[in-house]
Amino acid sequence: MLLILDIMTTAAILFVVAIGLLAIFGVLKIINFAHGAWLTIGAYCAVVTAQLGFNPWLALPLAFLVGGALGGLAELFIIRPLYRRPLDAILATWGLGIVIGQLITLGFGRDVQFTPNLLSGTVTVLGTDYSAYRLVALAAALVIGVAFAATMEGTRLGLSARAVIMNETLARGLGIDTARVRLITFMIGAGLAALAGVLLTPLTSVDPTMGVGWLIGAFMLVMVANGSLLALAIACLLFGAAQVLISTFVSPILGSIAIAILAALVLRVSPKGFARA
Amino acid sequence: MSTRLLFSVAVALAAGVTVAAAEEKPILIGVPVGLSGANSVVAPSVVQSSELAVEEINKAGGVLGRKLALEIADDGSGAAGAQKAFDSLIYAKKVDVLISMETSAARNAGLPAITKGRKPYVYTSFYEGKSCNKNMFVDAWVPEQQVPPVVDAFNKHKGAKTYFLIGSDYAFGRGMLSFARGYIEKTGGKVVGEEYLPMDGSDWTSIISKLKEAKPDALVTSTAGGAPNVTLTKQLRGAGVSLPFANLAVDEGTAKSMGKDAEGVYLSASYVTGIDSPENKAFLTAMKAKFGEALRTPNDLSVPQYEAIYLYKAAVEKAGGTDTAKVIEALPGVSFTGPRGVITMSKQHHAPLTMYLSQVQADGAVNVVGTFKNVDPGDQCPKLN
Amino acid sequence: MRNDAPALATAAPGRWRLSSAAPILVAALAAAALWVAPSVLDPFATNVLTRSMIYAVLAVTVDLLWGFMGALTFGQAAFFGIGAYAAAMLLGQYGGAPQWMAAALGLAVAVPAALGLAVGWLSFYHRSTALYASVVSLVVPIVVVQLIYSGGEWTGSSSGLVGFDVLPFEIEGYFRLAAIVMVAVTLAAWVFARSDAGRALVAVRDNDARCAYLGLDPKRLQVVMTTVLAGVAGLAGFVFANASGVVAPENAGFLFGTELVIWVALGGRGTLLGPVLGTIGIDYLGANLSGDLPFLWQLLLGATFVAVIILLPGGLAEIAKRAFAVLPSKGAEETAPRLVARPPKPIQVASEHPLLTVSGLAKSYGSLKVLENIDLAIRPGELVSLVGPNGAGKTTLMRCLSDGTEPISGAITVDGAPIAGLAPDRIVALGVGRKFQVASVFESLTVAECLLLARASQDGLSLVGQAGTLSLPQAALDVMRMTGLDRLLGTSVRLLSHGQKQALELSMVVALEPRIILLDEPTAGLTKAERTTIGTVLKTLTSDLGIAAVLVEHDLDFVREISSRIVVLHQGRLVLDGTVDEVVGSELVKTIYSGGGHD
Amino acid sequence: MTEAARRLEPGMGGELELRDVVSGYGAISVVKGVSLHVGPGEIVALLGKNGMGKTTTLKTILGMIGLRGGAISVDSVSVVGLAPSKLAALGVGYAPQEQPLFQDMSIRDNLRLAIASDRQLPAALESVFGYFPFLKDRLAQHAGTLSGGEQKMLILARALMLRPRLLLIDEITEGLQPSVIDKIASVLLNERKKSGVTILLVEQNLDFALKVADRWAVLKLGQIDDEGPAEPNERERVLRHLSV
Repeated sequence: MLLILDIMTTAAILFVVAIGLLAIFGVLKIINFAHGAWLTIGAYCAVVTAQLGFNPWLALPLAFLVGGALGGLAELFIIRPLYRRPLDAILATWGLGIVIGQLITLGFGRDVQFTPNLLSGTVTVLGTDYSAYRLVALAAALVIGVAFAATMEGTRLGLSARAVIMNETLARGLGIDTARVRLITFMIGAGLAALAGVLLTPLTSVDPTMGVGWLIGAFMLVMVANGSLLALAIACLLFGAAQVLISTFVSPILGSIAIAILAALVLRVSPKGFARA
Repeated sequence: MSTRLLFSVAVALAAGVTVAAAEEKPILIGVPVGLSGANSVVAPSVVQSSELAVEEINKAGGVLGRKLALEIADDGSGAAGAQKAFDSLIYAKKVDVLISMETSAARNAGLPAITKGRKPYVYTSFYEGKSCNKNMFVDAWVPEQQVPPVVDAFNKHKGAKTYFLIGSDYAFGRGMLSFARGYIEKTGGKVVGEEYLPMDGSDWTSIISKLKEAKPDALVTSTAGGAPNVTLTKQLRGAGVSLPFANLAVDEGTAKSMGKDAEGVYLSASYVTGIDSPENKAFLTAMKAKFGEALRTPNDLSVPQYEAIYLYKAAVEKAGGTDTAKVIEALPGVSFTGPRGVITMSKQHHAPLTMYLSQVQADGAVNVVGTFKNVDPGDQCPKLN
Repeated sequence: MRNDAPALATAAPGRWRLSSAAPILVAALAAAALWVAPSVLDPFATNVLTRSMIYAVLAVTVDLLWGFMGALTFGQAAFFGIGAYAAAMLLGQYGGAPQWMAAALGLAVAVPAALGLAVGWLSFYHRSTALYASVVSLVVPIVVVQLIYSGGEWTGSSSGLVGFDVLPFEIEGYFRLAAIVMVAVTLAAWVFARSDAGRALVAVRDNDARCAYLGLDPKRLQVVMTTVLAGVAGLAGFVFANASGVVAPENAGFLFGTELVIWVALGGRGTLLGPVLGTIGIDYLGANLSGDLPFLWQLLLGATFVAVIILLPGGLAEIAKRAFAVLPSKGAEETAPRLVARPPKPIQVASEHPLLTVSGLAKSYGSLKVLENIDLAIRPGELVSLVGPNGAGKTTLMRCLSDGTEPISGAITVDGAPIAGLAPDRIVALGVGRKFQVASVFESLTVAECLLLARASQDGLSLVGQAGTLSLPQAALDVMRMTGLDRLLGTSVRLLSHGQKQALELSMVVALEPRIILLDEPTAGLTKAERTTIGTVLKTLTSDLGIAAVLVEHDLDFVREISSRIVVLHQGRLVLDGTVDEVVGSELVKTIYSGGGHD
Repeated sequence: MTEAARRLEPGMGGELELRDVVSGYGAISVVKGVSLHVGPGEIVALLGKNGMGKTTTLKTILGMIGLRGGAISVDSVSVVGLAPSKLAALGVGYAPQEQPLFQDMSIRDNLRLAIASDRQLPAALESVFGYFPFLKDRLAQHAGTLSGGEQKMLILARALMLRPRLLLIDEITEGLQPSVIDKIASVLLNERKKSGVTILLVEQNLDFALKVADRWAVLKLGQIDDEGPAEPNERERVLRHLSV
């Protein structure tokens, strides 16, 4: 039971962390290597919320807004000139991540920051004591996933975004303002990354480089998902399970690099990853 | 931007020149330290205690009539940065001695430079032990000094028979826990699990689940400082783990910043702020007076740094100058009574120390619960005497 | 052209020798300067520059892989680290006696090269993407660093290894060693990049499909480069381990890998000297500044990097290029080889034995059937035109004929050999040349270089030099003469007109000496005169040399004029196959073209 | 269907004017000086063989390919430099030829994409159901599941959703059965009668073009090679430009 809970919650956390990257990659075909920096920005929103004495849960909307706004600036000035140079976009966003990390360091210092717990303690699930917050993370993943899917399927923005994903030329020909769709998608993706940063605070330390460790895993998952939300969910479950199982039964060290290795192998066999259907 | 860059270059070059003009050249102490990277959290406190030591010594007339001066260089907390920092200090700044708290990787990266550059080096960070170089002395603890107080206390007061060990997969983490395993087994206990996560890993889920399934009497951890310490403690608390829990790698300041999550954690150190001695009180007062609001809490890394500067002063005075060979010869024989008590680096370039077992309280205070006098560092460098 | 040739031949050698000597001259000067440098420099600068020069070797390898070959890599750090660790572990174990030092050197090159081979094989395969190679290059350092951490006493874990025996040099000696290695590697890279084989790297980056359709195996080239450059990185690691006396996990890490990329990008990718100078400059500046301004330095570097990527993709070398035009750029004809005709292959006799057969071919994309039940046989000397309205499946048929990995049903044989499962380069080897609809050439190369590559599958490429002569089949020479390309040998393809590019591609395909030539709309967008030329060439090729040609064409005047046979496709089926007269007079064709003809 | 909604406002005839238009891709100019006038409510067929610049001309009008020379105006207003999204807002509808549908989207979503706001959706859907009733029951179905002919009708329906004043249609009849072609012809003629829409029709199907259009023009090597009124006796003359 413990194992199943571990797998489910690990997958959920991976999903929460990766979805912002997926949103951007799916529509813009750009890999945002500053994703880790946006996770960090989100976490520092939690720090600021705490410093201002607000309810810690308020950090969630704050991070989404701040992350989105900064994402908008990044899209306008850094991403937009690079749509035709996707490999360069990886590099430019990596550089942007360095800059953001240093700015946070200059602003807040290098120290690990204190954030209040969103929720502490354990609950009993089918006879197993389990971290309450990890279950919250599971719920958060479901809520974010459903909300994202609903946005994509139900709203005009989602419709336009799907049109851009499937066939940008046609979308443009039909009068969709694709530049605007890209901008808004990037803002949403960045906002989701910042949101994930807040959700991570009860689990990790908050410091200027906290995001980098999550970047590669998220990147690999998104590559395997190839822009599809459903495929991302599957990838998170499968790779999350692999990570937990290998960590439990073989070695946590091997488990921690399992996602990267498995993703590389999956992509070798099937370049579209899990997004076959 | 380019003008700013040029400006920075000019500043850097100028800094190298300014020292030249003093009437009697000061004795230069090089402090390579992790201003950026993993150690950057603790580095400012190390710099502060160095500044205090130099100020005090200079006020009291310096060393053999000469003033002391510091040269701080960022080692990036890693090997590549340390190489640059050591080169810069030894060859560009021409320091007389290096005294620093650093990561093991940075220390190792610096060793070839101090050998080639023929400088004395006092390493002031606790570490996993057994690093030997004829130019290097250590005034901080090694596993042989730090682990026994914890295990003995758990044995005696908590009746702990089974232990679970968790660490980061790096030299310090592995070194501490492998010594701990040996000591636990030697004293009749049993290790029921020993797990490691990569240094930059942040997901302890599986390890914590294994811990819960193993149901040990006590938990001993030794992670990398900073982030891994915090993530592990947060996740342990999140999972409701409330065993006797000793953290071999946490300093007082980090424990405090973790807030409620750190409550009840045991730590074993050669320095805690709560040491009740006139030297410590004087030290803390002087630090507060000098740095006021900007004061970083003194800790088990910054205090050895402070004392090391005094030890170097004593060695120079004994040697009658800063000549490297003579200073190295003098260093094992000198001692200094500082906040941690009497410090002498007399045992194979290492120092017997008084160790304090303490526990984090609900309000973040760290209370001493046990004192262990003159703990011997054991055989660290049998070839050096 | 025969008149121009002597002029070319006499004019070229003088300038040419000078320009090919340039790298050696620069290298000799650099080596001499660096040999003297340690006696002038203070020990700090000497030490820092020693490491910078070792890093510069890595920058050269990154530049070859990324700047020239187009594969963005973060993995060179891993190979460097492995080389350094291999040397350090061996020297730590056995000491620094000469035989062990030699063994350490061998190991430091061989182990990374072996891993490089594996990584290359994983990264580059038929239809692999550039992004996938980058993904793998990210995974490699992560895995390697993890192995180092887990290596316990073997690798020293996080603390790295220190105290192993090293070469008995003083710091000046290491400086000179690093300098020699750097100059040698840079020189080798420079010579290689300018050599004919080096141009193949650029060709792979520009257009790897065209490489495959020239019978070259671009993936193998990429794997070989990955392997060799992993070995070079390992060599740099060996020097590093000796010069610094310590190796640490971060030397192998992903972050170091990104740093290398940053240096190369700032210096100017694809220029070799740019990355070398960029690396030395930035690393040296960093050593001076980062100690005092750790965060500000990172901030400046990061911001500069972002700005350079966006605004100045060519890096600082581009500024230098624009301002002084100092970096060697090839002027027209400066390095163009002399054209010579090669003896013709024996003429294929027009026979009844078909060269190309298609039987029962069908292909569909999902539920959409693009081709159905196609039967076709083509004999030597035939010039068959494939016509039909849009969407009839003509281009798809061409693709099926030239790429055996296309999923199809039915069978295709070339000279009796089934092509199922064969990648394009293997089919080229069977004697099939393909010209694409949109001229598929190498934009970054010159006309002569494109043609050299077209001959490479048969004549090979020089690894060090540039061929002085370009020996082409007479037919290819004819195409070039008729289109005026023979006077543009040294011209960059980028500067050619649309029609010239089409002619160049045709020349390249003809230069392959194929037995069957597939042409997809060779006259699209050409002027009347150009089309007449192409028509003449095609007629000559088929009637005089016995080559079979299959032509997709919309210009029906042109088709009428040159074809020996016309095949009409409509909605994926072959509806008519006959002589020009039969097809032109057919009512069915008129119906098809006026919009009818449905079942 | 609401007749009132379809009535044109005065002066919005959808008149299209191309003067010496040059455009192309990369180094190549495909359209090399095309001048063409389509009057308000007129239907003009642009004919020609493959690669002669027909589709490029349409894409240039839509702003999807940059104009290199000349002028383009709709109702005497220059549309040069306008993003495609602005053109749609001006009432220019487009039925593309290559990859014309979002195959993995529902029919409803395909139709939705043609209009800017979902508020107009019910009315716009009603109006196209009038022409293509089969769409009504299959709104939730993926476009990719439709037959070739149905897909073409969906493309046209989508272009009509906008209630355009100018409609650009690219080879709508390609690969269709005669019955479907007839259906499309009648829809176009009907729509013109009702709303006075102006249509530029790129075609290879001569019979269809002559049936629907008022005038024809043949494009050859990026230039207008020949033009004339769309009358049955012109058939042989045009066919010479198009066939073997």
